[in-house]
Amino acid sequence: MKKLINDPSTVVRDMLEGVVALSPSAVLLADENVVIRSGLPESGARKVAVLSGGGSGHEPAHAGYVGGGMLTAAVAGDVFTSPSTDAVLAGIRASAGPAGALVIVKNYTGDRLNFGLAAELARAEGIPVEIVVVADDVALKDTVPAERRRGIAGTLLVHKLAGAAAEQGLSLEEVARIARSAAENLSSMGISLGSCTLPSVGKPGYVLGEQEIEVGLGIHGEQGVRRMSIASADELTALVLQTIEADGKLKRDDRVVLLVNGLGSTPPMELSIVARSAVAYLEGMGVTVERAWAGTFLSALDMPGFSLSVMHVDDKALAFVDAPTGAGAWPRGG
Amino acid sequence: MKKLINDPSTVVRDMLEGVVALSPSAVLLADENVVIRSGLPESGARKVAVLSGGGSGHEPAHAGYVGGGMLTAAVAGDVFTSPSTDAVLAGIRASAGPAGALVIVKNYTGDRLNFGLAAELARAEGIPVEIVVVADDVALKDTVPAERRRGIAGTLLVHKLAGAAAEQGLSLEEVARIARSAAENLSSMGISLGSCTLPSVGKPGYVLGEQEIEVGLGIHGEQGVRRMSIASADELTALVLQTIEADGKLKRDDRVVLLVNGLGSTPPMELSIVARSAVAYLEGMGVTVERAWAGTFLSALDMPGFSLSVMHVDDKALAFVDAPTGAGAWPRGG
Amino acid sequence: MSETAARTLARMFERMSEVIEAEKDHLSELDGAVGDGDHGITMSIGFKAVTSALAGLDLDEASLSDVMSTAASGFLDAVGASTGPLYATGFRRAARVLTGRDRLDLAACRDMLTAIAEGIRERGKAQRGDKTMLDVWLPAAEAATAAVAHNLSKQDFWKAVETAAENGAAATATMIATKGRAARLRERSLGHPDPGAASAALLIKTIASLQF
Amino acid sequence: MSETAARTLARMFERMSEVIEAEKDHLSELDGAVGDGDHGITMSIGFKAVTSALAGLDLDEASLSDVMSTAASGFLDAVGASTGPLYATGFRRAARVLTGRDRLDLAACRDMLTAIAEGIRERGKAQRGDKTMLDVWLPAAEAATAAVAHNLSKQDFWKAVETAAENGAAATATMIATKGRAARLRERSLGHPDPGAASAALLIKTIASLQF
Ligand SMILES: Nc1ncnc2c1ncn2[C@@H]1O[C@H](COP(=O)(O)OP(=O)(O)O)[C@@H](O)[C@H]1O
Ligand SMILES: Nc1ncnc2c1ncn2[C@@H]1O[C@H](COP(=O)(O)OP(=O)(O)O)[C@@H](O)[C@H]1O
Ligand SMILES: [Mg+2]
Ligand SMILES: [Mg+2]
Ligand SMILES: [Mg+2]
Ligand SMILES: [Mg+2]
Repeated sequence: MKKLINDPSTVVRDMLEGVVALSPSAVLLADENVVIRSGLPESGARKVAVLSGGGSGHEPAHAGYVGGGMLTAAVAGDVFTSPSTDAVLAGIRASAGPAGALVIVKNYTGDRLNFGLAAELARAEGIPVEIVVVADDVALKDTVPAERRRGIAGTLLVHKLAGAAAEQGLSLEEVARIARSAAENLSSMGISLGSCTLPSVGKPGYVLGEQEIEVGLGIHGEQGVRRMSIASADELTALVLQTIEADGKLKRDDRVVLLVNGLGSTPPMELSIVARSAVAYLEGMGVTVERAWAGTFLSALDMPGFSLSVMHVDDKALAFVDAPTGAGAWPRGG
Repeated sequence: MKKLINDPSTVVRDMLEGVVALSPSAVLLADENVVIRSGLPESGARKVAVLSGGGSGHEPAHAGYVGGGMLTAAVAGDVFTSPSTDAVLAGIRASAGPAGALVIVKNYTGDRLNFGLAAELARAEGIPVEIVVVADDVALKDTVPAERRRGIAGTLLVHKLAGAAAEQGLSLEEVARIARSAAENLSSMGISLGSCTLPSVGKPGYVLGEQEIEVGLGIHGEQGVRRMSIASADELTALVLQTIEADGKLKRDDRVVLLVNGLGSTPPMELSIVARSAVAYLEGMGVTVERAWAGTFLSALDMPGFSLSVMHVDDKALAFVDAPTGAGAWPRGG
Repeated sequence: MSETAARTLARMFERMSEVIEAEKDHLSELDGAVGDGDHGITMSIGFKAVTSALAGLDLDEASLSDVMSTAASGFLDAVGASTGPLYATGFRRAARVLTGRDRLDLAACRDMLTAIAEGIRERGKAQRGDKTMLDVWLPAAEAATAAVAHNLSKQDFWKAVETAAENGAAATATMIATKGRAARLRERSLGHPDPGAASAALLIKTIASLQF
Repeated sequence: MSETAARTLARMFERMSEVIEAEKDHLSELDGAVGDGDHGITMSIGFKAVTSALAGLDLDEASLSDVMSTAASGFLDAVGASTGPLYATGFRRAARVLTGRDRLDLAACRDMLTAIAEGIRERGKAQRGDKTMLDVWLPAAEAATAAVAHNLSKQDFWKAVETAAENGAAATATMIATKGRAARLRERSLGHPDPGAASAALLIKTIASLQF
């Protein structure tokens, strides 16, 4: 294993220290792996806090999205491991006031349980908390029921909408409604060209053949729906978008935003080529692509490959998408 | 070779089409691989145009830096091949008016010759053109004379300063002076954990051992100064910064900006860890890190590894660094 | 009397931690077949955290409920595996049901087992047959309820509870996982016992051996 | 007379293109040893571009200078290797020096060779001994100048030019590269001839064989 790290056991803390060293908009709690937006007003004057988090290894998620107009706090677990309830609770306490907190959770058991319990404990302390679970991965649509779909890269569109809504001073109820509606309007799916290597393990989780790719895998390297031979960017993009279409989530005259996400070691050249294919496919089927971004937004350590996320939008949602944010990892333009 | 592409022979055009499909701030010329800032005023009303470019494979450089306050145009050659004089000339013609153009060239023979001839032809057509050559790579400092150093990732800091100066409406002479001073205040050096694969070749240029890394290599995979065993992020960072120090370019009380650059397939987690090491090293030696960014800014296809760039700044230079830009790939915050 | 009961309960957690330590690798192995292979580690971390939290408690002054809620908070320090919030919630519910009580009689034990099972069910939203630790805690709690209703002796009470737990753990091998990580494997989980159920049976066996 | 000279010059470029085509792989091989292995390809693309640009020219109307400047523009269509702007600049200078002339006599040939060499020197900022194509063009131009000064016959003129070019190309094998990609290798380039010098010698040999 060749990785730019100091010690497998300190990667998460080292990484978070790096993130906040570079970001004027975020600070790191001394005793928990929790990154908080800097310069928050005192508790009583705070808007609704928007929190997210989960296992590490998905950088720039989630700490990179902390900043005005997006996340108020991000809670980081060990690599691919949910943060403890304590850490989540510390995050809620440090970022939320009487206006309450919205907690955005990707649909994994550990995350749901730890964020869920923390929310309950926070409520017992008098902090209003709402939870939104994101389950945007359509890959396993024929394999598992909808409520057991995984949460993947589209999650950060939910962060953006919720963060923008909170920044406007809306109530917790309203912010939660907007986040839930974003999560419902969201579909994602990934394709990997190889596995990823956990720092503490030192070798890849699985090995794909010279020409083999895995379709529909999860962001921790979980099994996808099938393996196949590498195909052109146009073909792979069509495969993903057709799956979303078949799930009933994409049709002529839809208005969408598109996220082309690199899984960790995909070069920008390839992401731009995929983006071109995806935009062309969508426009070809009569869908209006209102905004589109390509980059590494939610990774799976050093996995090569990409995911596409498509979210339906109306003018109101677009305004939240376009609202300014100080989060370092949110892309420009679109 | 597993790459997300359609055809090795169309990667550059496909990539550029993707870039402009996603960027409201840039358009692609129909008959040349030249990306131009959109919405330019008619020729007579234009500020000084700032152009750059070179071989492709360095994405998001250079097309990603086209936008208000940074590049007016980017000229893309084939992968790792200088663009033709014709293409550069087309870029100058399309972007510059009587106020003239500043052309920023990385120090490679092909680039110097093609951009240089294009500049001469443009001048013959009445367009004032100045050229700035960036040679920021200190890796070969003991091997080649200073004027033969290569241009690498620090180049985009020169883009930023020149672009910001041009946006202020400064004269060509002034913009060129600012860019030259930025180039002189700039030092960079890279370390790779592996080689890169040209789409048209299909296999890596060289193969490093399981634990082997190459110190000081170029962004086309050119030889570095030596191979060594992988070491910790702290150690590798120190190695790079010590080389810059030994070159006389870094000392107590200096004020610098820092660019932590991924070479193409380096995951964000690792870049943040390197950034933490670099900031700590610089601050430890009494250098003030005024701004710092980590990301994939100028890549070498799918090479794993990083480079550090350090540029000395004063308040005026910092103001140019902080000036707003519409370029999609310029990072937020810092 | 209160002193003794609180000490007894604290000793129960110490013994649990020892048993988990001894079976750590085996539990991780079971999790390797259907999950991510860390169940032994997460349980070990969790129960170590519990015992060290309890070490900070003045057991001469503490109530049964105090011990239980300290154990619950301790478990929350565990790395963020599924088991952390599940057991923490179970222990919290147990602390609630033990409030005001100072004797670990069979009725209290029944209520404690039931509270743990209910807490886990509530937190994890699993049902019986979902191939989780619930397939051990639920039947164990039901056996305890039936044993008290039939006025069984202490020995028979614990025998019934332990047997229910062991049967429940064994039965998970014939179930298809629908909760937790193993759920992604579905049919592939058939034939393998659930690691969380296995550790739950170990915990209950430990309680039974103390014959409160 | 102008017609014939322009046609002759256009034929020279055609022959050059043919020769480069035949030696393409060999040139790329030479470049593989010291550079990036594409010199055969870039020269081939360049001269194909020249001949196709010339095909669009009305040779009955065109001047010598027209042919040269069309060749120069054609070369600029070549992929962006070092050779593109070097030869384009050389041909532009030649076009300038041929302006107003309609005969390819030895003086014109001397001026043409000198202009090409000067253009390459000016553009590339290389010096003699830097292990580049200049180590062929410069001695060839000097030989032409001396030959005219000594009033040599047409045959001896071209013999002298060709020999100077061949010696220059051979000598690059003993030089250490300081310009272009090979410069990064420094000592490692010793013993290998320079590809750009080799192709330059081929081009000059082709001109010589036409015996203008
Ligand atoms: N929703 C749930 N309800 C009850 N128990 C569950 C649930 N999800 C998972 N479990 C239990 O958790 C066990 C796995 O625990 P562990 O390996 O420690 O955590 P993780 O799955 O996060 O790695 C499973 O074997 C199962 O018994
Ligand atoms: N500065 C220069 N001046 C003159 N000739 C040069 C210069 N740099 C390179 N060359 C010539 O160019 C040749 C390489 O050309 P080519 O392989 O086509 O381009 P590239 O080096 O861009 O791949 C070298 O062998 C050398 O003769
Ligand atoms: Mg597990
Ligand atoms: Mg786990
Ligand atoms: Mg070459
Ligand atoms: Mg080349």
